Amino acid sequence: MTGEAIAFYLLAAVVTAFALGCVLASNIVRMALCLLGTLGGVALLYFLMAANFLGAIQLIVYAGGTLIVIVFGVMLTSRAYGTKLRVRPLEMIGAAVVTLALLAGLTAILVRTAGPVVSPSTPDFGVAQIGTELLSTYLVPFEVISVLLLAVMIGAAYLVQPEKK
Amino acid sequence: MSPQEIADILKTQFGDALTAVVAEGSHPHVTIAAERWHEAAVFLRDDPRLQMNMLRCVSGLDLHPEPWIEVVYDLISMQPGGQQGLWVNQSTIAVRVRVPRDGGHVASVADVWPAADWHEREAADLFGVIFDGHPDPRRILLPDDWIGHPLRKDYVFPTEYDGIPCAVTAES
Amino acid sequence: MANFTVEDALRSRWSASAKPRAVRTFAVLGIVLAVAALGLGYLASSAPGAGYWLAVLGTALAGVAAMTCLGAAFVIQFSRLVGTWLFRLAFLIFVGGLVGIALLAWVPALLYEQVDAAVADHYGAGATGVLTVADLEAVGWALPTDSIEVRRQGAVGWAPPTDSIDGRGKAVVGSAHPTASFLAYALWPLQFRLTRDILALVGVVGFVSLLAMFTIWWERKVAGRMQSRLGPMRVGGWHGWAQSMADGIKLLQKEDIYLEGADRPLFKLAPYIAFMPALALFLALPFSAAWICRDLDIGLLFILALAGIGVLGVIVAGWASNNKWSLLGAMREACQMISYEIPLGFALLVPVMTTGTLRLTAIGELQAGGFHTWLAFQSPFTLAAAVLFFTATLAACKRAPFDLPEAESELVAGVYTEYSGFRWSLFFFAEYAEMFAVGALAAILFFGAWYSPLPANWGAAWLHGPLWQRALYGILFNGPLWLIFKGFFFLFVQIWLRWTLPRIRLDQVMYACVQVMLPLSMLVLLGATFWALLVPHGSMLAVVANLACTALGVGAVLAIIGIVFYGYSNRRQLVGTLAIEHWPGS
Amino acid sequence: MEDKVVHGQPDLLTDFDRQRVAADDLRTEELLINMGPQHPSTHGVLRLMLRTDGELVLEAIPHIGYLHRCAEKIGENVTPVQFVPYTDRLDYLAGMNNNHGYSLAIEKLCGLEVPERARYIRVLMCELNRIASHLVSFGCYGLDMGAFTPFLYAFREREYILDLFEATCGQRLTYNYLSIGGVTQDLPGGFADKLAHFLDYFEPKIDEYNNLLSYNYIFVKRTAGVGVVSAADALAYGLTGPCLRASGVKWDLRRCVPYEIYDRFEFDIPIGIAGGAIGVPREVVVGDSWSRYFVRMQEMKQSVRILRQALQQLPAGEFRAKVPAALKVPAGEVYLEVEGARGQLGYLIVGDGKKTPRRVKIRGPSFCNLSIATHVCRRVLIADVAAILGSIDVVMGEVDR
Repeated sequence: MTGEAIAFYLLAAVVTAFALGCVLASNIVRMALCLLGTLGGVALLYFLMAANFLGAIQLIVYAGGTLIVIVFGVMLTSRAYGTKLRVRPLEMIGAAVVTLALLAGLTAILVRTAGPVVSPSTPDFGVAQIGTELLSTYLVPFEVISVLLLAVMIGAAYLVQPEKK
Repeated sequence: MSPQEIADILKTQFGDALTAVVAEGSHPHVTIAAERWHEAAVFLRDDPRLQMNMLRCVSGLDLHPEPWIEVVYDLISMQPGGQQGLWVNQSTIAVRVRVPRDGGHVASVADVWPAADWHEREAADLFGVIFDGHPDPRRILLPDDWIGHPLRKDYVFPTEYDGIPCAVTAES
Repeated sequence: MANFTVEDALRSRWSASAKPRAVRTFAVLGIVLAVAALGLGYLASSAPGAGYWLAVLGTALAGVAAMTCLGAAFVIQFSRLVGTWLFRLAFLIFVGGLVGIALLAWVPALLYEQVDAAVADHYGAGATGVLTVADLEAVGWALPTDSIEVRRQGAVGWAPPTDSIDGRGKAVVGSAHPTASFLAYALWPLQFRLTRDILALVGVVGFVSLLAMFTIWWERKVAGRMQSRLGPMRVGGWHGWAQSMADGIKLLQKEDIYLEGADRPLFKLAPYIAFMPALALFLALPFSAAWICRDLDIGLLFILALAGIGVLGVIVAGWASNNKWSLLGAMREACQMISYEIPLGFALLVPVMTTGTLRLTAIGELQAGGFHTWLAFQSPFTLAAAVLFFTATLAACKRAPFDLPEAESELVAGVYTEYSGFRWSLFFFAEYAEMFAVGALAAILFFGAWYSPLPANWGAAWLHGPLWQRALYGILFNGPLWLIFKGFFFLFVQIWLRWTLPRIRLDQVMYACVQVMLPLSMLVLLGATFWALLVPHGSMLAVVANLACTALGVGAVLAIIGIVFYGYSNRRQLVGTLAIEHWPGS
Repeated sequence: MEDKVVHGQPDLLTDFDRQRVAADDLRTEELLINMGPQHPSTHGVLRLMLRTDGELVLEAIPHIGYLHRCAEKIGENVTPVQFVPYTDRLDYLAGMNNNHGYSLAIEKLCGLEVPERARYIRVLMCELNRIASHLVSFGCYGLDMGAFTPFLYAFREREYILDLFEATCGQRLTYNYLSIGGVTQDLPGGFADKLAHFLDYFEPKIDEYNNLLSYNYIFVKRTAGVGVVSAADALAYGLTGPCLRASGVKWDLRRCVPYEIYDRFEFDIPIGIAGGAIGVPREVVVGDSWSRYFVRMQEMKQSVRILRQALQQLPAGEFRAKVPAALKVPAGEVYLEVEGARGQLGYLIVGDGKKTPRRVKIRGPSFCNLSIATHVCRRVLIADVAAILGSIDVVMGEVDR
């Protein structure tokens, strides 16, 4: 077992533990913190796979950005904090069904795919290549996402503007 | 305007309600019956001749052993129009309202001069005068659970407060 | 008790009889234990089998105990003397640490080169392998006085080489020396990357700790001077240099308080969430081209990401404290951070776009050619980006005038209200580490990184010379000292602003960000884009802009020097004599 | 809408608020926060209950009395001479002014004549103490706004004034110097030179501090237009001193109802001026926090003027009138106000021929000035509460007495 494998399994265990904590915690701020653990762990996994850019972006966008917005929102909506969230049995069954289906699907894909899925990333595959790819091969999805983000921004601006009498 | 003139104006307006006038000395004042005090306060503030626009001070005054407590209102009329833009002291007068020591009621003038709000609370706190119609009749300086009104002359100092012993040797 | 003095108070701790009694007790105990140790030692020399080991163990234990007791007796008897000497010793260690940062940090680099050279020697250039101690012993040891080529220009750090070793000359093989075998044992671990990483981590942690301690003391001194007082003067003797250490010890001893009703796990965790990213971002922060823990190709993004996570610790701290002031502070922190990350990012994009890379070492090395090649002076837009970046980092570091999360006159102490002791100090370690980090980042991105204002190629000849020449090169032209100096300069500016400016109100902070800095940074980014597109390198306009911006920079530096000089030479007049000549004399 | 009477806050906030009320699902809960009695910017032991909506203060209710020391009750139980040291502890930043008011009231009641030199010494001390008090106010206001350094500068200058006081009467905070019938002892030798030296040094410093803090962009933005008190409100709430003058009412007892010898000096009464005038930033509104603060800065200059003149006119002679050892408070009453550092300090003294007065009522200017806090701290941000309180400049010793 190489050091990399050990690190992977350790990280995987940590990520899983945090994910479980996120689902099972009853306090909403702790959920958010567990989410931080999960997202950070995934970022570390990316770093482990030498996908530095992806790791850093994961940290910036999810751990540093989205999560703070979530925590901010939680703190703003005072009704939510302090209250305990409980899962009802019916919800639990539904969640279990969906989760099991997802697990089955993922396992099926894993079993069917033989051998390593990704070739080891070449050391010179860096930010520049990602940029080039985004603006050449994947230009259309890139622009579509830009339009979507623009729409979101306009929507946000519309929502916060004061009502006119 | 001299205190005597003010007293005259008040006399014509309120007649017998003006029970005493001291127009000379270092603290000229008039005494007004408690039941007409609020009316008089509005008059003092709004009458174009008087325009008592500032309530400087409200003091309680215990007349022990007489059975009275007086509430002293010090009023001043300040108007613009002096040299170099200075405001001028038009007139100064003190108004006294005499109430019984026990359960004396005075109409609150906090709606006439907002400054009276805290002053009246203080007088109520320290003298036990009840101000009717006060917007916020809580104690102001003393704790809410304090017993008695310390500035009364017959006030007995407590030996303890909330379990804290008070070693009082004053009141000789 | 008419003449009761502080001395008396100190002395009275040891009542007249307690001290000699303690000394006597410890001394007698120590002598008895020492005799016992001797006896046991004698036993050990003769006893066979298991008894031997018991006697040896007994000897060791009794010896240690005897030494402790005798030592205690000595310390108590000569407590004053010992205290003085301990202070002197601590001062020496302190100065040694500073000197070590400045100079001794070169030694590991030289050692690495030595080991790498030995590896190359043994296995041939370009090959890799593991040497045994015996191999190293055979290589011998000598200071590399010449002919070691560095991997990269200016590589004088303790970083592990990231690419293969090639083109390396041989180390001069010295004659076999009795110490060679010891050295070989010491050098042997250095050929593994793990060892070097651990050493680097120790270096980073040590640097951050020393940095925070030094900066806190420095800030107090600067604040004192700005306020016409002296600042810390007592602890340690010389200008209260040990104040931070004393504070640290005090903080460690303090009770770890948490409120009834606080979310205890989160409350305990929050300082670490705040501190760890601040520490971790030093992993990607280059102190020079080679003096870097991990030279990431996305170094800039990595630092930005970690700076963003640290905020979460502060927010969680405010939330978990179960204090409304803390909660308000946390909310302020959250909205301030989210808002200011955007202009910060835009300002960062300008140097990234100009250089075309996110690798901090690469950005730094582009600015080797002297003052006028620094990125900030390339065009008006880069200069504006530098100013925007610095302003945004003030907000990101919660420094005045953006110190709203802890606004002591409004929110008591903001998010830190309920913290005490060590956890509280962790927040400040994080804050000062981040302050230095953003200062260093500003230097790397805009102000010539680890290069001096002189063009680095002036000293190219010294790069391959003997040790002293290389050291001089590192001091004069290119080296971690320059980056540390620049980082501290920006840190000083932050301190300066803090003790000068009032605090901005929350709505004004948001206004300044959304209505002023955001459009401005977008404009700057746009301008920089068009500048890069339309103004070719070396064209008339580019040269003029470069020169004008450089002149501006030189002017600013000269102005600062001039103001400092004026203030220093007129300090009496500026303060006024009355502050000094009191009446009646006291 | 009654609440539309906004004090100092830009309309933005009220719009914001109204919209929030309209969108009920976005409405956040109100927060009840205790500001004080241990809070850095409540200047002592003032306690404010803040009802806030996030950072927006909907209501601020002061709770006072934490420093109540029964000063008035003590006044009824000790002789006037014995009570003078107690007055020091009312407004402990301007003890001389407190002594002055009480001494004047007692002298008026007892018909005592004060020697000329003593009167000048009194004016010297009162104006010096006014400067010292305003310096503290200036420094602490900077502190409230997050500027730490002016505080130290202010205390550096104040230190010298305290040195002068120490040389004069041996005390640095509670002086017991202006006593009934004059002052307790004559000025020490060399006082005039030292004071003149200080005035020469201090006067340009005021401009320096104006440049440092008063005209600082951030400071102006924080204080201008915040906590506006109209002249009518100021009069109705009984505001006096710099707070009243900042609202544009040119009223100063030293000029309008001259007491002591203030009619012999030439000085101006600074008042709040709307923004745009020379030396007043554009954002300033009459009666806002900046005006209150700036009136104090200008008053220091006027005090320096008075001090210069008083020093020039200072006559030789007795420093104290003959006061009978067993001074009896005659039957009668007096209400006398002096212009203290924070406003009009009034004493109502009722005597009935005994050694001790029947009633001593103290009208603390801070008490009245503070009572407007609830009225002003409405729909402002939490940071503005600090700005408003600091500009009102209360001393809790005087509020609670």
